[in-house]
Amino acid sequence: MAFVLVIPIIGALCIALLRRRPDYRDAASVITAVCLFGAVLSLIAQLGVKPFQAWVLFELLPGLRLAFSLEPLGMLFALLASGLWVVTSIYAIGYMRAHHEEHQTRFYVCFALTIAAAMGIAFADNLLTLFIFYEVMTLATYPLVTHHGTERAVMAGRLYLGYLFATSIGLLLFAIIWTWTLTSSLDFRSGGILAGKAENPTLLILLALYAFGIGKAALMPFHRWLPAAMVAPAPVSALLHAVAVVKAGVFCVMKVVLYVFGIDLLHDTGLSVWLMYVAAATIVIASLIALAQDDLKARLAYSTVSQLSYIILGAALANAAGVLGGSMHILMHAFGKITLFFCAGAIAVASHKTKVSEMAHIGRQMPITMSAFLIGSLSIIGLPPLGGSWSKWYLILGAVDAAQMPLVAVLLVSSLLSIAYLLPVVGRAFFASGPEQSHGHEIHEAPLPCVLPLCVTSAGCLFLFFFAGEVYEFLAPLVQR
Amino acid sequence: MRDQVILRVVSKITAPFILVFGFYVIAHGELGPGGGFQGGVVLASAFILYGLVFGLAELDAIVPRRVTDGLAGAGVLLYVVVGLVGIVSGYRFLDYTPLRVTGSESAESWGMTLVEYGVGITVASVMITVYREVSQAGAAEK
Amino acid sequence: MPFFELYNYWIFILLMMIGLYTIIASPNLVKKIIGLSVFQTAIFLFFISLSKVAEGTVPVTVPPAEVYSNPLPHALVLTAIVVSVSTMAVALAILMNIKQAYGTVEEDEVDQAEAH
Amino acid sequence: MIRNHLPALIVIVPLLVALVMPVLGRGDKPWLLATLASWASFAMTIVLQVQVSGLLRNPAATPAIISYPIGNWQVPWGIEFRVDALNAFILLVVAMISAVVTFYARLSVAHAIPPERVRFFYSAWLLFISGLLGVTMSGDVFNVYVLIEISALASYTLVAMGRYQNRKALQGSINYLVLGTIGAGFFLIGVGYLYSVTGTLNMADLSTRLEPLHDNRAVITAFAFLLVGLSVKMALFPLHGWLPDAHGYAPPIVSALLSGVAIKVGAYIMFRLAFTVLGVEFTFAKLPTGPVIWLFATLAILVGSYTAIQQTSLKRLLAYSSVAQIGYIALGFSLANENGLTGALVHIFNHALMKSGLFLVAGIIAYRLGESEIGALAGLGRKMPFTMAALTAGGLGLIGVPLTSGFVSKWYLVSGAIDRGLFPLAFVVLVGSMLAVIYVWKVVEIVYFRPASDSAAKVTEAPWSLVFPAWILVGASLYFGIDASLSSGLAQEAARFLLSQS
Repeated sequence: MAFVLVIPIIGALCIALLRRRPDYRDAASVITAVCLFGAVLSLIAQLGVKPFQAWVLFELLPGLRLAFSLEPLGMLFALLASGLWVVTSIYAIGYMRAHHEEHQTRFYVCFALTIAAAMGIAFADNLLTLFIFYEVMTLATYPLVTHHGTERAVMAGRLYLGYLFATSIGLLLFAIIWTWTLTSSLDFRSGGILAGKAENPTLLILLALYAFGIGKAALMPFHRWLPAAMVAPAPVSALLHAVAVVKAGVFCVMKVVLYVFGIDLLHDTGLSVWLMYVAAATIVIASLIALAQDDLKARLAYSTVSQLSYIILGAALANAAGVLGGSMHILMHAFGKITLFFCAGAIAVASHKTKVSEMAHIGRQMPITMSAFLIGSLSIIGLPPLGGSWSKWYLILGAVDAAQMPLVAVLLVSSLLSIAYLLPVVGRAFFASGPEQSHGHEIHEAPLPCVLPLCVTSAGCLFLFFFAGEVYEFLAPLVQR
Repeated sequence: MRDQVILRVVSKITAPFILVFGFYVIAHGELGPGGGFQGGVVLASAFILYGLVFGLAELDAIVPRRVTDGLAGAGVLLYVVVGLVGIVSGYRFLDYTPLRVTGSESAESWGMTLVEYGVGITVASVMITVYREVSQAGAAEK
Repeated sequence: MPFFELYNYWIFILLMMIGLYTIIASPNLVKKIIGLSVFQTAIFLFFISLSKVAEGTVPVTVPPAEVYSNPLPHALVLTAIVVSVSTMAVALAILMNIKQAYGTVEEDEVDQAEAH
Repeated sequence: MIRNHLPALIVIVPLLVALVMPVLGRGDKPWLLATLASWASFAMTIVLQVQVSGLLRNPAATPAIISYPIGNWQVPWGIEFRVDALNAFILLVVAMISAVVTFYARLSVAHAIPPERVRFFYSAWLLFISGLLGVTMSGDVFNVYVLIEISALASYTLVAMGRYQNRKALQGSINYLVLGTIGAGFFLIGVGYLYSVTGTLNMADLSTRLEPLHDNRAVITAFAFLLVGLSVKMALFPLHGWLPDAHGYAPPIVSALLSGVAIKVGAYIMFRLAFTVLGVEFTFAKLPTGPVIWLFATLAILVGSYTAIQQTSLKRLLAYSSVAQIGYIALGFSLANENGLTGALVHIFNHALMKSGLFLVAGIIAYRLGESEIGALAGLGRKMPFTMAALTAGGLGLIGVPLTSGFVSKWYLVSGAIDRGLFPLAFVVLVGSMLAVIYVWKVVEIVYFRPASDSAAKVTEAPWSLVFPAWILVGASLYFGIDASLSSGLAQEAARFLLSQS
């Protein structure tokens, strides 16, 4: 268990020490990623064998421990973050070198620290640990967002910190301390700790504080930081702002719903109905905004905002199908969205184009990249035979179970909307007749370290369609009564 | 004011009496109205009067800066040492018991007298210093 | 008439207000310090007037008198006077430095000099 | 022998050394002696803390009370030093911060003050420290006044010594003097009223004699005067006007002690009077002290933080931040329940570490750059990595990021507010943290993300004798954020003691 936390930190140290030798440094980054993935995989064996004893690092105050434990959802998140880190670090090497970025050491160090924070969040045994690593993650990603050091990057950094700190300190911490005073416990327990400890208005306020306080889940109106963070280099957007950071957010919401409130409590009291509709509104509105974005990364960012709310919706439904669908969507969306971001980065590397309107004709010049983009898009939209179709299927099932027909409609409409904002990119790239090459230099595929990862992840999308059953089995203990 | 004969003569005559009165007030402190604070101020007034009439240079000649600076510390030091004697000889801080005069009913302890002298010395030298600093700055103005 | 019986409080508050008014209203720092001194003296008067016992005499008599004023507040005031004198000394020393640094002890002129 | 005389010796040692200072010559001797004296005091406070605290000897034991009658005059006629769970804790804070800051002082003072004045500086410095230590232990309200004024007088001169760097220090000092004296005067009037109804000045004696007198108008008047007087001394909004100039222009080490410790001692006297002398019943049930302080504490937190955001000088920014932090302490005080009081007391401890550490960092910057404008810090993140890391770590503590000690205090304060059902106040604490994010990040952003100016290009890391003490404080503030059992345990013990007093 300790390995999982220590490996990325050691990796960060090695990267810092090797700053004078870029080749070794980049190798260290990849090796750390592989080791971490191995360590996380080895933990699967311990899952479910016996009731896992929480590993207590230290006690902050009596009853307030920094402790870690294993459970399926956290395992899924850890696997996802560490697995995709391997791919991303290879991609990052290609991207950063091709772009001749400065401060590469700082970049890799912060990257490793962010992953360490993600591991902390994934295995957190209580709300305090979760909160601490949540804040560490905010701090560790800040230098990545402001990486370019330009005025725009600094402004985006302020927005990023402002939103995330304001929500986490003002609302989330408030909710945590309130929970503490109500229950004298912050541990994650199956079935929740709040049941019987508080009455309806209090619970309702608490749920709102948690849902909005976890700003990383980008529930509207606290979503502005995510599009702003797109000034960061593409690998950051890919791994962090499509996978680690935002998924940490929805993962936290999921954890709170499952282990602090307990789905029975939410289901029986109908507390979370309003949350379903906020999530549904976010899904639709963010999709509409995405339609209007010309910058490819901004369009993807709003798509992320919309897709995250699917997961929150799943949590808010508070029934088996909803929770499982939401949890699966963490995985499915991660593979789809990281592919899209990889593609956006590859396009930027190869052609220095970032706007959708400029991308006419590019499909012929970069066929592999754009094919991967198509696969990723279809997975996000939710068409078989790609992973995304399963999670959407379960979400719709959940909505039907909860007898919320309007939500079923929302899910279907948003799929149509995502077709409308994703597929035109592909269509334009392949079929629109682009301008003749004016600069005289031909656009080719991006370098191999960039192309390889996006092939892997798009293959992953396909693969997940066929192995969704295993994922379902893996997550099933979450909702066992 | 150096040319004012009356002032010069009167101040020279009165200065010793002021000093004696100052010491009287200090020494009488433990039994009657008086004590280190008042006595110290009276002592200082003799010097300040001298300084007013004869000028700063003359005052510096009879009590140099170093002396007042040192005495200001020394007075409080005396106070603290008396206090520490209490501790060293096994009583409380500032306990006068070890310094009690034996064989005399009316006399209070040496401790109290010493403390009063300490306070008096400090107050006197601080008052002289204050006067000196202020008048020096005034002289610099002109 | 209780209103005048407690005249010592009235006088002390009046003096205190005069002191405070001077501190607030006067732009001259020396006058402010004088105001401060008046303010402190008012408090000493308050303490002294507390200790007066009707028909009481000086507490130091041998043998002790039947009715005598409380000597403790006098001792307290004495200490407080020493504190106030020290405050005055420090204040004047700072004022001398201000005069040296700015060439004035008028607060508005000091502010003006700082604004440039 | 020494064990029984600790309360007296803790004050006497620095006092004695202060007196011999003027005799010493130039050079490092005054500093060396001052450091020895302050560390001796610190060592003795640790021993005293162990003697008093039940927590350190045996978790089940109740805290002891040590009374030391000066001159062996019988209490309540004589004057006593009285050490219990509350002031042993405050004493520890005062002595600890003074010891570390004095250790740091050598180069900083040599840089800020002309050599012929250095010994006088240390003399006033030690008087200041011994005054603060004395106030903390005094069990007699009049003595509190005298000792507050001794330390305040020393601090006026210390602030004025900032004139060698910036003549504005003189203005700051005279304003501080006028307001400080008025505050002390109000305190003295309050003492006078209490004396007029009870005829005693001893705190323990006062509390028993005041019990039947809670409806007496003189007592209520006394409380009003005491509260206002102490609010000036602890710079509670809106009586904080003197603080930014005094703390902003004083020599850096003086600011460190003023901001870290001196205002906390004022706060301590407030705790002492409200809980042990007048009693919770009188202060919070009979009089509307709670709501009044809630209002001012809220305003202090919001206005202080907001004004800090607008500052362009690092030291003034830190000074305004202190105004806000005093608001937190007052807030915890006014909650008057166990969590709230623990939060306030542990914040006294934690904030002392953080703020003194930050002022020491400001001193390092002044030592290297000769100024403390925030703009001048551009790009120093690479030139002075250790100093700037300390700045960042201390700043994170002010925000209250988890794993820094600021988080622990805010945790208790918010729980205290929620325990009382005062959700808006809990929210205010958190809003204060968000504002702190802005003013801290404003500095951090410039330090790390703005290219260095030409003048800063040659700057190198400061000598270790400056960086190391700053890191002791900042490091301690981080340590007590990770393992808060000691700091919050002692604070909790003190809070329970306070609540058991009525």
